[in-house]
Amino acid sequence: MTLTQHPHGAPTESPQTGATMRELTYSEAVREAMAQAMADDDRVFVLGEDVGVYGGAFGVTGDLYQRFGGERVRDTPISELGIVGAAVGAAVAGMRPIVEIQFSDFTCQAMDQIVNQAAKIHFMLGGELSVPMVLRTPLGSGTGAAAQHSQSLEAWFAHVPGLKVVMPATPADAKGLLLSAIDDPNPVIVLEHKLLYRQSGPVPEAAERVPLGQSVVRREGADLTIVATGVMVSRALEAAETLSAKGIEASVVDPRTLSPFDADPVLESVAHTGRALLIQEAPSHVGFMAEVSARIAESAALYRLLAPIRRLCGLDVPIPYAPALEKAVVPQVDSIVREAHDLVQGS
Amino acid sequence: MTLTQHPHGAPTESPQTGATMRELTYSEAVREAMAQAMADDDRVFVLGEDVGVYGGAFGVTGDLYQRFGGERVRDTPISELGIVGAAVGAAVAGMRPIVEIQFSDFTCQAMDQIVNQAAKIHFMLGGELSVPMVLRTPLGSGTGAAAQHSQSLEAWFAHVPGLKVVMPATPADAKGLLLSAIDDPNPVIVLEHKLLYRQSGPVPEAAERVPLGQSVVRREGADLTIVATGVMVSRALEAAETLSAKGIEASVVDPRTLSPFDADPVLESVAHTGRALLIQEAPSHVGFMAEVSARIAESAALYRLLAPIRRLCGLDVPIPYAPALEKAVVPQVDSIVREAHDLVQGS
Amino acid sequence: MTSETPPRTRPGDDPELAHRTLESMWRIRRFEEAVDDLFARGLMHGTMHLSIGQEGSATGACLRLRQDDAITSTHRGHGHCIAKGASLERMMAELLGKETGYCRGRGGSMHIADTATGNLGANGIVAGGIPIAAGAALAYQMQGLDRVVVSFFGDGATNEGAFHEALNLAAIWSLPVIFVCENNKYGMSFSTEHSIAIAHVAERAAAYGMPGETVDGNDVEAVDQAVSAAVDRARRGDGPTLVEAETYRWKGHSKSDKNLYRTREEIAQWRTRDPIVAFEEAVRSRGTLDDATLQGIRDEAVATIRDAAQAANAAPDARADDILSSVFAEVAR
Amino acid sequence: MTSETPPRTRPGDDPELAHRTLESMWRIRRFEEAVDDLFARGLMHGTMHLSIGQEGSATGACLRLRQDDAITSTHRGHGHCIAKGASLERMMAELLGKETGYCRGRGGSMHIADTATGNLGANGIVAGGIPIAAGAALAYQMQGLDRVVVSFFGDGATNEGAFHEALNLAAIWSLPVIFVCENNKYGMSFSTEHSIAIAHVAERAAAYGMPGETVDGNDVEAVDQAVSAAVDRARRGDGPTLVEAETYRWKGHSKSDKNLYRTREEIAQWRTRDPIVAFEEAVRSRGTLDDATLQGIRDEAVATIRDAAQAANAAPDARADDILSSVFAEVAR
Ligand SMILES: Cc1ncc(C[n+]2csc(CCOP(=O)(O)OP(=O)(O)O)c2C)c(N)n1
Ligand SMILES: Cc1ncc(C[n+]2csc(CCOP(=O)(O)OP(=O)(O)O)c2C)c(N)n1
Ligand SMILES: [Mg+2]
Ligand SMILES: [Mg+2]
Repeated sequence: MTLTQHPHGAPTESPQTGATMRELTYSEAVREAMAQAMADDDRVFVLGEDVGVYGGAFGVTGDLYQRFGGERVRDTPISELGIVGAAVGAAVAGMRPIVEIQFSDFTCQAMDQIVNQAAKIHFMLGGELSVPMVLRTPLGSGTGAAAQHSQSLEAWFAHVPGLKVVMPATPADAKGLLLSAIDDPNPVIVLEHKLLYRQSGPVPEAAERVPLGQSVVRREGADLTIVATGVMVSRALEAAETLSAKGIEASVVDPRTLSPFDADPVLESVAHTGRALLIQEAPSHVGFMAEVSARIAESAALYRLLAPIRRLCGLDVPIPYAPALEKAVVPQVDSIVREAHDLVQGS
Repeated sequence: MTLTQHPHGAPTESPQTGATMRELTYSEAVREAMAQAMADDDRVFVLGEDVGVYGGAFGVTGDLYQRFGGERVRDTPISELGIVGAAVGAAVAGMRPIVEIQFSDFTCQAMDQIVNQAAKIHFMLGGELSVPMVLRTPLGSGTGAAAQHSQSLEAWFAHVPGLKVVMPATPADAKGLLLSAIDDPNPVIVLEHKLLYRQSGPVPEAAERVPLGQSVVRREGADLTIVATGVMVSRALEAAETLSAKGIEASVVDPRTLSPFDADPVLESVAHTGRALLIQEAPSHVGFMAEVSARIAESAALYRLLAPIRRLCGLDVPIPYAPALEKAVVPQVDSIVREAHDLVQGS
Repeated sequence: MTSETPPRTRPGDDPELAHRTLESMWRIRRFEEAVDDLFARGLMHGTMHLSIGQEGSATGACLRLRQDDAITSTHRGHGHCIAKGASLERMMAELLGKETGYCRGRGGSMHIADTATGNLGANGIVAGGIPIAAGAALAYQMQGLDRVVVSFFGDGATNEGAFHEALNLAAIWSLPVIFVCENNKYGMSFSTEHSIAIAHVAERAAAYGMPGETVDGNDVEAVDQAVSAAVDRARRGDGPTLVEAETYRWKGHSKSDKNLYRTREEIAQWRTRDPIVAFEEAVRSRGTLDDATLQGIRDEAVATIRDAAQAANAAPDARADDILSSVFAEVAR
Repeated sequence: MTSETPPRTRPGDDPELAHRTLESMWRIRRFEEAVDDLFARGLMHGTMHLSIGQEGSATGACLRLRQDDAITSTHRGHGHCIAKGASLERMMAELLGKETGYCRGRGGSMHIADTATGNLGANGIVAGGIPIAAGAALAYQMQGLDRVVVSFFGDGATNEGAFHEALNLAAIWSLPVIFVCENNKYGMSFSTEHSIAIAHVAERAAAYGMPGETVDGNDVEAVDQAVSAAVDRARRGDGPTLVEAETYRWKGHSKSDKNLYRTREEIAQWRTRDPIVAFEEAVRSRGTLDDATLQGIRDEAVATIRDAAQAANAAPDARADDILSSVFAEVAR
């Protein structure tokens, strides 16, 4: 089967370099990436609200304050626009800031500095300056924090030329993609899903980079191609096992980087399976999966489709508070199984 | 042909009600809508930077200040977040504010109040309050104002549940859609293209509403379906005439409202022509036309496609300053003609 | 600055006012304790921000507001909500995700609004309610009403651009709004000693040409005097005021707080400045209310909260069936 | 506030300084006139924001900065750019959309930066450069350098949240940054009499616990004294300062301005307070420079601008072929 030869086919869970792996949680992996980058490079520092002694709203910065001090793990006032602006200024002046925004919903406060400044400075100034900064922020629902603390805004960032956007789905990618983001001379938005922070998985001890702009095939199956991002990747893989028991084999592709987006693994898989199920937590309308669908529909894979492309996304509603409602508005393992089943049986 | 029977088929340029029409420019039409709404309803008022004696950055509010006074045509400090927040507060307290933001790029400053407050209040508060406000703002390139004054961010707003989003392409729609937006008990984002402000067309004298959520077929042709928004509608129609001379007949569909989006006219037209060319000024990646493509690809129209769906969008770059560069990065009439020609000949 | 109006009867000197003041403070205290307990027992989900220790500022600021005056509140909003007169049962029902809750289970703790009592809503966004308060005040001014708006926010919120832009708008349009900053010394873990380079948040009023005053937020009478004077000014059309009420939250910022950024001693010291105990002592020593009455108020608070919690618990869970139709208000016209 | 350092030689007392000061002001004046003319003749596209009348604040603030000190500028940034020493030819080339322009024709008037002279960029976003200036100052502080940053912005910009958040950050971290507000009385059409409820923008410094000073922006020596004192403080590690330079723009806000919001008289009155004429008179009366030298400086400015415009005109137009590869900086590592 062609997919196994595909460069993207190599599962990232196993180390390219044979380096030692340990089980770490997703947030430990993020913290380790920041620690190794700070140890390697004096220009790297972290700033954000309560990233210091508090250890971060989700505990991600943890003990970095004790290890690197308050200068390099810098608590800030509640001033998202000012914080991101300060990071932009520090970046153009030679530093490598990593900004943490407590909830991705609050990037709304900082949009001017992210979109009108950071994303455009290199281009707009004819290359005179560049903005090597990283903005890390948790997204998604599932914590009962309601509409202002649960959004998934990845589609916005991916739509902005000049920003690179990653959405790590595993602890290993959380570390490897963040290290690449810190190396990158451009602004990179790293979107971490809250529900992943406590998930664990094998993570290389060494500071191994996972290159930006490479999708990965997490599972191979001949009956349909599932494309999923963030927390939906693990839900899709879980659903794939259930489907397998029913005799349906799904490929699962994780884009990992939303911009620049590596569409080839998706197109090759869909050309092979003839069926595409696109899954995101964000509301369906004008979300990232619309782009994935459009890439398929403008490619030769279109001719291999055995059924219309399906999207299984969040409902077009704000995230509600009550647990049952909150679950009901975003894809869950069982709804993925149902949708995949319909797609395969229905065609 | 089925399309002529389609309710959306009726061209809005001719008055539904036989009311008197006059030639007005797009900005005169917008102003007339605001004037008629303010005359009808004391709750309606306008606020924004330089909307008063200056008449608005693009002259759209014009003489409203002289006609309605500084209370109801209210100049504000340069405080986009505060202005939109004040509009949200005024709306929940019984007024019908119309906010003008000088350039849609500056909605970045106000995103929190637009997205985390206005869009979510009605839902989040269980219907306890609602936010009947209108936010008018010009978008697009073509004026040599460079990257921070030329963006087209409609995809962001359309992705946000709780916002209604319109993009009027003609003077008549500029008036009719704005009147509907002012009537609406929900926040409505009205995106006006700068290059349209000086275009004229027939506009009903009466305060005729154009309903939100209805796409319109602006031209009918059997060979391909062009879907275009904003300034691209007139470019598409111009291109269609050139194509017609070459024996290629294009249908042109204008969504008008991006959210809620009325996809049926698009799907029916594509089912009929078998070819879809989707045109927007905004960068291609994760833009609104990706959604249009996805709607086609998940519908039965997919089976009628004679060729892959094509998107002709802005390049994924910030808008440059130099005239030649600025033109080169967004679709122009000739590139539309070329693309349509390839699409039809190539299949 | 000092208020232009003669000091009015102190709440502690008037039996009826004293009764209402204590009732409000005890209900807030007991409500928050009940919520704390429900979370500890895993019966409530999401997060919570308790205002135990801050009952004086919420109660003092709302004490003499008219029902048709409005407030905007914060993530730490239970106290404001109760002080303005909201239904404890509907509040509790909301926190429990019930259909009978203020938001029908859609909003939870950070999004309770109550039009009946003029509460324009709590807010999950720090400083998010401040421009909204200015806008509501603008509406009342344009409508020719003499209603005022009280906007609550914390010390941390004063570092947001929204605070700056909203206060400036209120000042240049002399809007009938009172900005009440509950300075509890911390924005989450970040102390005001580090987050601002001035001694008092109230000094920021000068940047907008509006009066600013700092009062002891744990002295409910001081809060009442300052806010009431500001309300009079606002109603007269003399514009906004910034009132800073210095107080302290006894509990962590939210359930995830380990209190690493402050000392046990500091917390213990502030607990000795309990706004409720202080006011009870004042009314007792002044002979305004006797022990029996005080005990009665305490008992009533316990019973009311218990009943509210029971009734809320018995209510049906929030319904998901109409969730898609809940996003937009229906088009009338 | 007054500066802690003894007043330094006035630029008008020292021939070399006086020469540089006048050269800078005349070059700004002539450059802006040339741009105005190119627009009028339809040879330039986009929009423009001229700083004619404001040469004193740009020149006075940059006069004694080191080349490795940085500035952030605004939409009205030609003067800042020239005062900091940028190439007039590359500036003009940029405005004409040439490949040899500072931004290779990608940015135009509102986006010129020049790393060689420490100009971190003009900005099309009002107040957009202020947090960036704070961040650059943070970088220098962390790098242990004694470089300072001067951030230019207008009166209208002080009503943006970005101003508030950036000044607060600079204050709490005592960053080496000088905030220079060029108060030209209007934000586009909106007068400071309406946009702020205080007499002087400099009063806003108090909200951050930083020194604030208002000076006559058309007195280049006064601007120099105030900014130089602030620079010394910043270099010493004593933190930021807000300097307000009161000035006036003779021309409309941009090419679309009909000047409906101000009177001919007001404009005429301010034209009598020409910062260049005033400084020329000072140096002449003090005998620092003679008429011949003054005339020489004027002639040189005319010639330099003419030559810059001619050279720029002759340069090739900006290239579109590599536009897609211009979005991202190349990944080194
Ligand atoms: C815009 C924004 N930034 C950050 C947060 C996260 N957050 C919630 S409460 C809080 C602290 C607020 O401090 P303060 O304003 O003093 O209110 P307090 O919690 O002390 O009552 C923070 C940082 C938020 N909800 N909104
Ligand atoms: C965030 C933002 N809002 C509005 C504008 C439009 N605009 C450009 S310049 C200007 C006036 C700025 O006034 P001021 O800060 O006093 O500077 P000046 O033009 O007087 O030099 C406005 C409103 C903008 N560019 N950016
Ligand atoms: Mg606080
Ligand atoms: Mg100005």
